[in-house]
Amino acid sequence: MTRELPYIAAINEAIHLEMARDETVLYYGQQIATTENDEFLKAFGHQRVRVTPISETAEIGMAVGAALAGYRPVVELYMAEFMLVAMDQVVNEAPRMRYMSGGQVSVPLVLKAGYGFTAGWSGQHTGSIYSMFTGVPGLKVALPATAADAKGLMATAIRDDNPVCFFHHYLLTLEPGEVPEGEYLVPFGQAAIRRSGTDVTIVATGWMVGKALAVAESLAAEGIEAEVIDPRTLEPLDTETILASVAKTGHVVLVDQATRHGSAAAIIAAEIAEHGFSSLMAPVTQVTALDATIPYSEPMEAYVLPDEAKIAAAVRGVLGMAPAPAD
Amino acid sequence: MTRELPYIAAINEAIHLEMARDETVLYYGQQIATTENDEFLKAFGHQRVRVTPISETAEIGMAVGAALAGYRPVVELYMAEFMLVAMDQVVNEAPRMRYMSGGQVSVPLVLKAGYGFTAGWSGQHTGSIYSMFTGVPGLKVALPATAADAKGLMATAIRDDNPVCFFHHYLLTLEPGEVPEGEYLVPFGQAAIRRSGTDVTIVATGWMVGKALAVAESLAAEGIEAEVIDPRTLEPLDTETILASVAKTGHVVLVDQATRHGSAAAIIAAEIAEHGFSSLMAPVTQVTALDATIPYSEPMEAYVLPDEAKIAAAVRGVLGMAPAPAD
Amino acid sequence: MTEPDSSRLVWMYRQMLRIREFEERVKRSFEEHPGVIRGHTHLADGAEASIVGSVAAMRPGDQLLATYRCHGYPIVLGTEPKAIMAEIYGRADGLCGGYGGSMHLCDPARGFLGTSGIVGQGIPHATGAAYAAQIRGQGQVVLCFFGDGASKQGAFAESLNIASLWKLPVVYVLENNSYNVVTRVEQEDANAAAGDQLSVKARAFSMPGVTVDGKDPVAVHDAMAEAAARARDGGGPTLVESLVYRLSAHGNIIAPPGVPLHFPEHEAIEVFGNLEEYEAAKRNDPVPAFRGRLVTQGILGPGQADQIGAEVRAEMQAAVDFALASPYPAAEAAVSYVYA
Amino acid sequence: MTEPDSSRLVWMYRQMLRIREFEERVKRSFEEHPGVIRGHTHLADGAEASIVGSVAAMRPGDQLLATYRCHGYPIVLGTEPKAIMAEIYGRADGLCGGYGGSMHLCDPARGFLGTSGIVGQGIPHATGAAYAAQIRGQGQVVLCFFGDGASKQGAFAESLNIASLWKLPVVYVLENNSYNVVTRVEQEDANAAAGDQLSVKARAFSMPGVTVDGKDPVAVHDAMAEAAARARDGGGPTLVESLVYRLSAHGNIIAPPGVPLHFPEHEAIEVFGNLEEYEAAKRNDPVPAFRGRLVTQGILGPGQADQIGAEVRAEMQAAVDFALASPYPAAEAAVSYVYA
Ligand SMILES: Cc1ncc(C[n+]2csc(CCOP(=O)(O)OP(=O)(O)O)c2C)c(N)n1
Ligand SMILES: Cc1ncc(C[n+]2csc(CCOP(=O)(O)OP(=O)(O)O)c2C)c(N)n1
Ligand SMILES: [Mg+2]
Ligand SMILES: [Mg+2]
Repeated sequence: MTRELPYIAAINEAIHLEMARDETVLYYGQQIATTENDEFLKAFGHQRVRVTPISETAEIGMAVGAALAGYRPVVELYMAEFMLVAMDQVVNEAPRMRYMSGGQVSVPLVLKAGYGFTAGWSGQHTGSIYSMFTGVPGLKVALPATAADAKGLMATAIRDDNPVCFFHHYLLTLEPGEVPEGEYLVPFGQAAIRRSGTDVTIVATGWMVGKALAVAESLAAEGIEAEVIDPRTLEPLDTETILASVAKTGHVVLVDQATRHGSAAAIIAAEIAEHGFSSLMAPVTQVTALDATIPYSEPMEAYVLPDEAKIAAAVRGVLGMAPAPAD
Repeated sequence: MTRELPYIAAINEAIHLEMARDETVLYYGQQIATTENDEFLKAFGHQRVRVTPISETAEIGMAVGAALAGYRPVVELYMAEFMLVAMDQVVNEAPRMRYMSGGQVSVPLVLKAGYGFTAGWSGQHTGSIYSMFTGVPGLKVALPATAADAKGLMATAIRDDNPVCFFHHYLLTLEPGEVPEGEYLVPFGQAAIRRSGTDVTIVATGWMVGKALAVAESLAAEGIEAEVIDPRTLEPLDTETILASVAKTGHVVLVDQATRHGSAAAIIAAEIAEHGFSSLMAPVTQVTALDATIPYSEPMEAYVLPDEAKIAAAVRGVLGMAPAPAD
Repeated sequence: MTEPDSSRLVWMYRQMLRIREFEERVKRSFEEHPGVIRGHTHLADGAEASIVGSVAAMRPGDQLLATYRCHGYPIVLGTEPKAIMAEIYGRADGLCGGYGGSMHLCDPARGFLGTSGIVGQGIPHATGAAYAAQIRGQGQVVLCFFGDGASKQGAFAESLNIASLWKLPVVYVLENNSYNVVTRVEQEDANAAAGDQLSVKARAFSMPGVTVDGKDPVAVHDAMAEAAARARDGGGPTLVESLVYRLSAHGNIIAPPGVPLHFPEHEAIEVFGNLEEYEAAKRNDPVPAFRGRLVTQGILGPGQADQIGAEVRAEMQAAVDFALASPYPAAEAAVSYVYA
Repeated sequence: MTEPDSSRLVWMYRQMLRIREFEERVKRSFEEHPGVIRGHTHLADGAEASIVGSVAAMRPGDQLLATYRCHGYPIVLGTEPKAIMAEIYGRADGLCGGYGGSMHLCDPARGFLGTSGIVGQGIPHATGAAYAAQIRGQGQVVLCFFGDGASKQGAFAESLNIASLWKLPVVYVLENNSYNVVTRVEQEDANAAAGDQLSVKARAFSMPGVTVDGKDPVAVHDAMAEAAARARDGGGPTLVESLVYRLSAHGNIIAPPGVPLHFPEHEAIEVFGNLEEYEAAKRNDPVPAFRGRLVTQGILGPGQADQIGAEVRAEMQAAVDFALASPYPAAEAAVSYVYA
């Protein structure tokens, strides 16, 4: 049984279900449970649900310590950038502890943070910084693009015995979607084929998935069938599914809200260039944000972001088609 | 006139020369100038040369503030990982200030940090984390591989009006090299062709450059001429020189001490796969560290790192040669 | 330290009123001109006395840095409200050309070096500017503004230790409005929970710490002037806790594009259902209070006060009109100013 | 709080001697077995009384976390010196299988949850373990060890505020050895520069702070037992500043492969040319001092003391022999334990 839920509600449902299922799951962070009316507080009490000061290094570092001591903390961080003041805890503490102990300990925790809030939030609150967390052995990274995945990936993240960065997209916050009721897990490392096609592979994450699908639909009118793939997790990355698609289409466009040299697109492009080379019939083309801090003013903000026109142009480019007629 | 200097001495010479040239250049950080015998202290006094507490967020944040107020701080950070506790200052403050002010201010500062100390320093002090700093608009990243570049890139970094991460390689610290005397600047964004060749392009940074050159020499004995390119700066990245080489050789191996999904190699591979595709005759092959935290014990540490054998095997692979005879 | 004379006091009242009226117009913009303000906007209403009293203690050459809640300071420093409003509206004539917006005002020519939108991260910036001032040796002092919540960010402790150790010419102004978004200070601060003042934090840095009534511009001015004088004389930094009350919610609602933005009720009402607290704060509103005080003391005539009110309203109406008329930046301008 | 009885005092002396002898053997390894120890190794000699006094105050179920300077704690907790030495030598039989090395010892079965090699970052870990202990509700207490230098890292302030606010069962042990590598504490700490004790930092968190003579294991034990008792009873955390002196340099020299590693002279001599300071510390060496005290008090017979010395020397010789004989891990093992 599924029913429609907004993306953010789906995430909360997963946390709620996991807390009910496993009393070692904790949920804390800033601005939560400041009154007795809080749903999590009512259900799980003051010890497992706590508001914290603005102290990300302590918040995340305490999650590492609580995890070492047998709990499964979910830390509410609001925005991915707020993790930057505590970056050592995220990339140099949590993922290293198990390894350095020779497997004696494990550090199960979830860092929940939104990203990509390109809606006038200007230069410091709008980043798509997930690629700073990839290539860190011991750390996993999830990027849900739908309400169902938001629920399923969060549940999987909480049950995972490793530290997981769960990055939800701010612009999808109220996006509704069909979400399964009850226990629902989406496995890590399994990309979703959002649309199948034979002519070109478009890989996109988060907010970009919807744009890629829109472009695919419009191109279908011209007889072009694009396959749209959403990796869903960057660590582990489902290179297999992507390579299988490229083997079929021979053409690939990578869409990423991040900048070119700070993107997941570059990592995926590198995998394709090495392991999918023989099937490539055209350049591996990236559509990313321009190299600028995100500006406040709307026309400038729109200018630096990937959009449907840029994606469509890139697809036409790899397929050697004429640019779309200007309308 | 040049003479031989160790890599680290070349860096210090550059800082010394720039401080003598420009009294707005400051040099501070931990463990420096703790006695009156310090060379920098003797030359430039207690105001411009200061020891700090173990407070990287304040050290780097103060550099931003001092830069906004007209100075050019060089912050001694010792190890790149120590920047992680202050990551917001590095990637979300220093590089954003100018842009967010609409060009009213600039933030000239240099963050000097060593990396890649894979000599038994175990899991938290050995990272090659430079790719966390790429794709951050407003930030520049230098990675000197020779003593001469160490001097020339540091001088350029200090004169640059933007924040620069200057990452020196710990394993090269005592590496001697011919270093020009007096004022010597190495421009950013100009890769160095360390060895020219026609058969294959090997791109490597830092400590990996020497290994790539050694492999190139051994392959020369078999009649294979490898071109070895050292980008020297990752931001700006000299894609042109790399593409020109690939256009000539048609084959490329990217060597990186970092992990596959946290490497500069991936970024370079993506550029080649998009802009050098037509000249590629073989997969863009990466030789990176294995996906593991750096272990303490020597045999394990050696196992996860790129070495000459792995590089040679990759080159043979892209050239379609038989593996080297086991000896 | 010179006490503000009558004309200075009237000037201070005018500045308080200018901040209040400006913030009112920003807030009204959400209803009157839906969509012109994007992202997240934070208002200074309630903190006028603290801001004006602090800036009034500055001398030419002094500098300040602040947070995302930054509209008030430049208004007192002399930045054109037109330029600030245009920035908040994202226009080409904005103070920062539309690049920064409401959270990132900056006017270096007038000593306002900028802000950080990341809590606590501007504190080391101000400390570094003070280090620069110490080296320059011209008696400059730097004011560092931040909130009660920010004092729990590591950057606060790291910076105050160095400033005290190096005797840097900086005054740390902790504007304690009892809230960090929807969290009350006793819920997140060990001092507040123990019934201590937040200024005791200074003890950890062997630094003087004082708590002042942020509703009284003169009291704030005196505390700031004393701290600034000490800083100027090489006596090092001071932590000044200024007790204020934010009269608007933390900021406008946080929502994706499409959802019209507006300011909700203050958290005391909206979240904690504590109408009394909010009403009490309203009764103690520092702006009318200071007007009353100046009028009673005969420093300000009622007519003169109304006159100032009219002038300020006209000034801020002009700012809104200017901002609305200002063009948007060219889209391609987005790739400028990335590097110097 | 129960005073340690005679047998407990003798046990404490033995533990101090075990740490001293172990660290001596680690240090000698650089000369006796060049190359077997890689990277950076930090010794606890000089801090034995503080370590033993602290761990002696622990009860079953209590836990501790420490820094890269971590050899002493597990020795007292009962971890086999063989396993610790083998870890430091990078062998397969090492406590952590050769993955972590000297800086990252970990023995969760005995309550040692691990370390961080990044200054200050272990403090929130210990605070989080204390949060876990509070939830578990079995009266566990967590000990958090770190240095004087670490108290200037933001993580320290952030953690102590939360621990005090939440009344977490944790005792923060600031081992003040007056140095952070080559920097003296007065050069980097505002309290020290002002002549204050570092324990005043506790004031910023409305938390009790005490300073104890870290050369006296009984004094440390008493202070720690009192703090632990308060923590256990829900009274919250305490900051205990323990005054110790590191008798070796910060660590072995830092050099790339090829350059043989060794321990330089202590920074007081090598860097500051202050031989007197170092000699004075030697004269006040806590290990012989405690032996003398127990002998004078008739608690320990001279023969018994020599006997303990012989046993400890033999134990540590065995640890060295074991470590040398232990095989290196298989290279391919490097890709294990990356993920759970
Ligand atoms: C490091 C970080 N964490 C969280 C946030 C989100 N945030 C923005 S403002 C704010 C409240 C700050 O409260 P306070 O310091 O009291 O200042 P006030 O808004 O009350 O003026 C928070 C938590 C942030 N911007 N940066
Ligand atoms: C964040 C960070 N900065 C710098 C370092 C380098 N470092 C390692 S140990 C140390 C000194 C720490 O001094 P203290 O806290 O007094 O402990 P001690 O070594 O004296 O026991 C420093 C600066 C580090 N490991 N982490
Ligand atoms: Mg506040
Ligand atoms: Mg110390």
